[in-house]
Amino acid sequence: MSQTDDRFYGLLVEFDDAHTLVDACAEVRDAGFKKWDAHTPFPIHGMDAAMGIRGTKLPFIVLAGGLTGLSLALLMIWWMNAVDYPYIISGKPLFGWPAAAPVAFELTVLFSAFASFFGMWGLNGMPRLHHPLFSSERFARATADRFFIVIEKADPSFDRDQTREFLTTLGGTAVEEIHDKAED
Amino acid sequence: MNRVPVSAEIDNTGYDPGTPTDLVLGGETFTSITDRICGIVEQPKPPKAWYIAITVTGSLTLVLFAMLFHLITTGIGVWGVNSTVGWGWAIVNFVFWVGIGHAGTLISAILFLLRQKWRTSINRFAEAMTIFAVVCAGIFPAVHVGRIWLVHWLFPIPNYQGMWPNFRSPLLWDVFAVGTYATVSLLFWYTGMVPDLATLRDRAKGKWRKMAYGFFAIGWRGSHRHWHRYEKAYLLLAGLATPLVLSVHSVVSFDFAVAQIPGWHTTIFPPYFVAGAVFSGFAMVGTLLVPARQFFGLKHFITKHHLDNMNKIILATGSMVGYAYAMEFFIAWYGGNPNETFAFVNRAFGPYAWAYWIMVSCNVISPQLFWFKKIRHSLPLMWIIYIFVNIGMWFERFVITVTSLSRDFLPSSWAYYAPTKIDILTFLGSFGLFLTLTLLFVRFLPMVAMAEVKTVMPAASVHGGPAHPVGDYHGDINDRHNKGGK
Amino acid sequence: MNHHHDAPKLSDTLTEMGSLAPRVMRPALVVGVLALAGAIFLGMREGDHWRHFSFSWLVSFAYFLSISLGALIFLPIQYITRASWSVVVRRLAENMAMALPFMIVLILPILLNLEHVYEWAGEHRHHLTDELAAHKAPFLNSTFFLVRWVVYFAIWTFMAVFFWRNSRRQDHDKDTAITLRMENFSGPAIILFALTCSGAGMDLLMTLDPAWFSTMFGVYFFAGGFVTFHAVMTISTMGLQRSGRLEKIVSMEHFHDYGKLMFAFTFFWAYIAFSQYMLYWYANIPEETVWFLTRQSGSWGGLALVLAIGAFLLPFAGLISRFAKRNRGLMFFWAVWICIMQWFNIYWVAMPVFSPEHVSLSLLDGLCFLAVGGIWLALVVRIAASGNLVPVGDPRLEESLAFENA
Amino acid sequence: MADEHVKDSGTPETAEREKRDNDRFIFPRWTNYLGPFSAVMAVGGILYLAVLITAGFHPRNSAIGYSPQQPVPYSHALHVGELGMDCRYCHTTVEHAAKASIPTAEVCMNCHKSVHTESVKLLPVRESFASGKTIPWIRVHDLADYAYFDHSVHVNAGVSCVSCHGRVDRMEVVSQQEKLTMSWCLECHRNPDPHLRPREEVTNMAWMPDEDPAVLGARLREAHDINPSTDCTTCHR
Repeated sequence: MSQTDDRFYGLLVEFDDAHTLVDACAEVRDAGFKKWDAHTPFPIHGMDAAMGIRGTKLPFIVLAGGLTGLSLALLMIWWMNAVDYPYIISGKPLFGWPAAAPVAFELTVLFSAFASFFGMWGLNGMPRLHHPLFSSERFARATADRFFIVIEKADPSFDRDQTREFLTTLGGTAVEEIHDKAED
Repeated sequence: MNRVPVSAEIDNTGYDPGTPTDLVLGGETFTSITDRICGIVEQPKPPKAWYIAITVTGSLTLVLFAMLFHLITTGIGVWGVNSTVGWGWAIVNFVFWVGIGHAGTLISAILFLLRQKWRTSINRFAEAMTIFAVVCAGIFPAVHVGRIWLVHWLFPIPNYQGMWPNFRSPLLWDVFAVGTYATVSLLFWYTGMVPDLATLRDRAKGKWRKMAYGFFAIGWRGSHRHWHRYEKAYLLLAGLATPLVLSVHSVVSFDFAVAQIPGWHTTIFPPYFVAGAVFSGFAMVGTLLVPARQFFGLKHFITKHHLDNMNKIILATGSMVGYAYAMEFFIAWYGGNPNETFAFVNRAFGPYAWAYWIMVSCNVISPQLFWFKKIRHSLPLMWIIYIFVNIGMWFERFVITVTSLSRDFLPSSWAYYAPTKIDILTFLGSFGLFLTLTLLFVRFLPMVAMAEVKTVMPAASVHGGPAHPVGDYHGDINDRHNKGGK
Repeated sequence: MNHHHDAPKLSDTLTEMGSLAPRVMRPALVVGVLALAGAIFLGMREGDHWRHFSFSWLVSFAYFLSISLGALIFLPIQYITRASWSVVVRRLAENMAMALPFMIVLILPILLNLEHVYEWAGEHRHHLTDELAAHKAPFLNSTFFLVRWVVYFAIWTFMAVFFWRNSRRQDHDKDTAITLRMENFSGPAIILFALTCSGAGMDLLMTLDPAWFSTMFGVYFFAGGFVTFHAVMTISTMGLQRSGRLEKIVSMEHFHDYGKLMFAFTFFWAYIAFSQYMLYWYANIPEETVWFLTRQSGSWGGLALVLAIGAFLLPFAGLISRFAKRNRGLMFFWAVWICIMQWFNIYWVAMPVFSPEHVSLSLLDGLCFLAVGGIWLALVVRIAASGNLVPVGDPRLEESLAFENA
Repeated sequence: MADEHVKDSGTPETAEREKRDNDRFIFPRWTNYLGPFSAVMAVGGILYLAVLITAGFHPRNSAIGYSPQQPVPYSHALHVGELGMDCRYCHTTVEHAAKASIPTAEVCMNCHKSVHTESVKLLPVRESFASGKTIPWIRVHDLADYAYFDHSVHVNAGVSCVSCHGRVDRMEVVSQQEKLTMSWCLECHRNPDPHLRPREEVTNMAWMPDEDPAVLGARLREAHDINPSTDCTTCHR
């Protein structure tokens, strides 16, 4: 056991329905754990409250992305068509807002979408191809039809035996110790 | 694989107000859904029909490539375009395919924002179709420029001419609109697919499959802290895709409507094009989805209720298109501009009257049959109407593009446009590409959004969660107004 | 642990107008009638064949008509999409739509003075050549105009009464078949609405300048009205809650949806307005641009700028966040703001025909607003007072009460 | 579930393969660096490409300096710079036609009949003179086919050869000195003043005005009624 101890990640508890999971999450939250997570095949309504997850700053990242796109677009159109390469075509002003609006809009959306996409995966710490949880055979069903709670060893209130004891009271179907089997 | 047999058609179109309609039938569970959808992708060998189909569509794709090669090496003289009708099938096909591409985003984004839960069964398929349609659409304007090796001039990158693209040209707006649309649709599609790719990864047999799905699943493990941001991002992407989808076909309509050509220059074009795009897109989704659900046994997820809803949307958007046709005609007369009046009379009774009446009967009359429940619920009949709408919407773009150009202000330059064999084969070839991509998609990727379908099943609803959160949950401060009374 | 969200119950609050009705109706009616008297007095003094009066009246009439039309289309949309969130507030829209049959009285000042409001009905032509006038005469003549308005009002009356009466009947018998019947009628209702609403918008406002035309104008009129309607819903719901009605049962979740709809249709209105403007700006054909030229020169141009910023940019930015949509103060502010801006939108469309040189905001405009608005409000309140404020028999009411934005 | 099936098929190899198939595939830990790594590569790559394209496609880098080896090592520096020949001696049509003709071998032979008659370098010239076949000169200043350019109108308006071709009188081998892009043409068409000189000084490579060239140019433009057009059809006919 001892040589695998540094590979010990935490404790996993499995549930076979969403209701029990949500209840259990509320209990883990109230027990004061910090480094823990729930794993589910689909997002469950009400889990944010049950886990005590606060809002995300993603909307602000997206807003920043959108404003960047908008100002870049307007600057680009103005500089390219009115400053660096001014040319009168079909009597239009060198920079007319009605003609600039479509491209400015598209780039606003494009940059916002990039911000949203990369921002979300970035905040989620992804891509992350390796994770100790993937070492569990049982955990393979977290993306299909089973529900899990994981409490990490790194949590300050984690105690291998007591926490295990606590987890067995949550109404799960199995508790498992997670050991990272991956190569470095 | 112990696959649950798919029972005969279950009719869930009956409706009792106050009781939500079941969106997943046949007693499917989380497990059986996963098995069934993944099972399609996990079969070691696809059925024979798939091989036959991809042989046909693959050959058509080769025809497309051959035609494009011929076009690029010879010049656009191989097309039927002439000095009066400078925009022929290439533009028609472009608008047609871009239009098809609108259904996916509508289903994923707008129906998502409108909380239409039935979208979950069909959104993945429709989104995939969007991307493939946009790929097909992108080909035509690119080769239409004639000297395709200079196509980078469309983009604002430095070049040896020391000049920049003209941002006052709607054709350049197209580049940005279609480019943004393709990119955002791809991001949206991929984001939605990551959890399902993870499911495939966790079930995969064989190292290569495990690695491939594992790579594209980027380490998704269903963490709820991730779901939390994921759902926010999905909502934001939907919020962005909604005005985007409006803008794309609006910008395409600007290509025509900013011009002074009679029949093109009318202000209703933007919303009318968008409605037409959704109309044609839904018809194309239906054209492929009805056989696919039959063939792959998806009747429990894509139920009659789903098809019924789609048909209603087709009816609604078809009516909007009809409204626009009527409004154009009325204003053409009301405006009192003889050129404008002539353009519309010419459409209906001129040399292209045949195309016009195909358009009207397919687009305005055929969807009106969906007023009848019987037709909305009959698989063969709805499929026939989808085909009619596909045809009609192609002809709509043909009528708009060609009739207006072939007879504009100067009678001395009037001409009759007809496509060449190359035109026809290129268009057929684009269908080959579209269907080939679709076939590859159903073979290798989950065609129903499993994670999303699971959320609309009764077993997934944990009513409201803990009503009054405790702990460190930071509730919505504004809710106090409601809780605290006056 | 209890997972079930404690959905508010109807018994938590008042759901009838009760004593509030006279408290609102009387002042509204008094203000309306006094303003009407004042407007008539001022209109008479102008000595311009009631021209100024009619234009001012037209602006406010079109404005309140667009709100009631917004309410009218709101109903079939809710039924056809089987929406549940809106059930608890749907009766408010039903009442606003039900004002339509009575509004035929409010259009009389215009119909009676056609030849001084619409140049195609009079003798002096500013915009039309003789040739164009002759060309358009089959459509633009007083008789056909009157016939059209009779048809519009007949259809609106039929629709409003249908939805209102059936919904009321359901209060008592709780018959779900009624919901199905209304759902079945909703499809045709939307078609009828599309034709009559765009026809009415074009007749009322576009033909003021009979030479100008836009295929989009009907949509433009509808879009503006629909934004205002949602703002009015927000304001009236808040007003009712302030008086102790609809408390708790209309929750922040419903306001959030109002906010989303105001935001969405603010954007939609701007999209339509932009497209219409841009296409004419770009093609630069004199017969089309002249309409915008008047409206973007001098002080009308200033008002156009105010609209671009005030009716689009500010509410767009102000309502984009979830925070704003769930903040009552902000929601109230933006709802009122949108109502003001959309009135100016119609003013900007109609009034330049009367005063092409400059914005001629006058006391008469204000009095006509108060007159039409006061009478309209009294009407709506009178209608609302005759029954429950909530469709208590609706099969989806439970769902609506428990509604949460996911 | 499929993975709970117990297969009784015999051989150890099959059993082992099945076990391998059923085991989860675990990416090694280092793969977690793929994300940040590709992010850095993507950002770096985009910046690199941006710099590369901007610099590489810039006309200053892509067009200027083009100096192909000619079949005859004719030196402008010698003929024009040292011997003082006028441009128009060889490029005879420059004042009258769109093209500033390339001299035939006969023009060369006017002198080279008697000067350097045996030079190996001049062999192609003598061959051309004898056979009548043109010397295959390689064009240095090559505008796109869709751009119409007329030498005569420019020269007669007082635009010097130097303005477009640089100090040819100092070139051993002729090289392109200016960008010759559309925007470059437009620069002068929009504001020709600094590039105008008295007509008689057009072929004078070394000419310098006594005053501010813009002031002089403005006067000349006024005097000769020079109004360069910037309409598309001026060049794209």
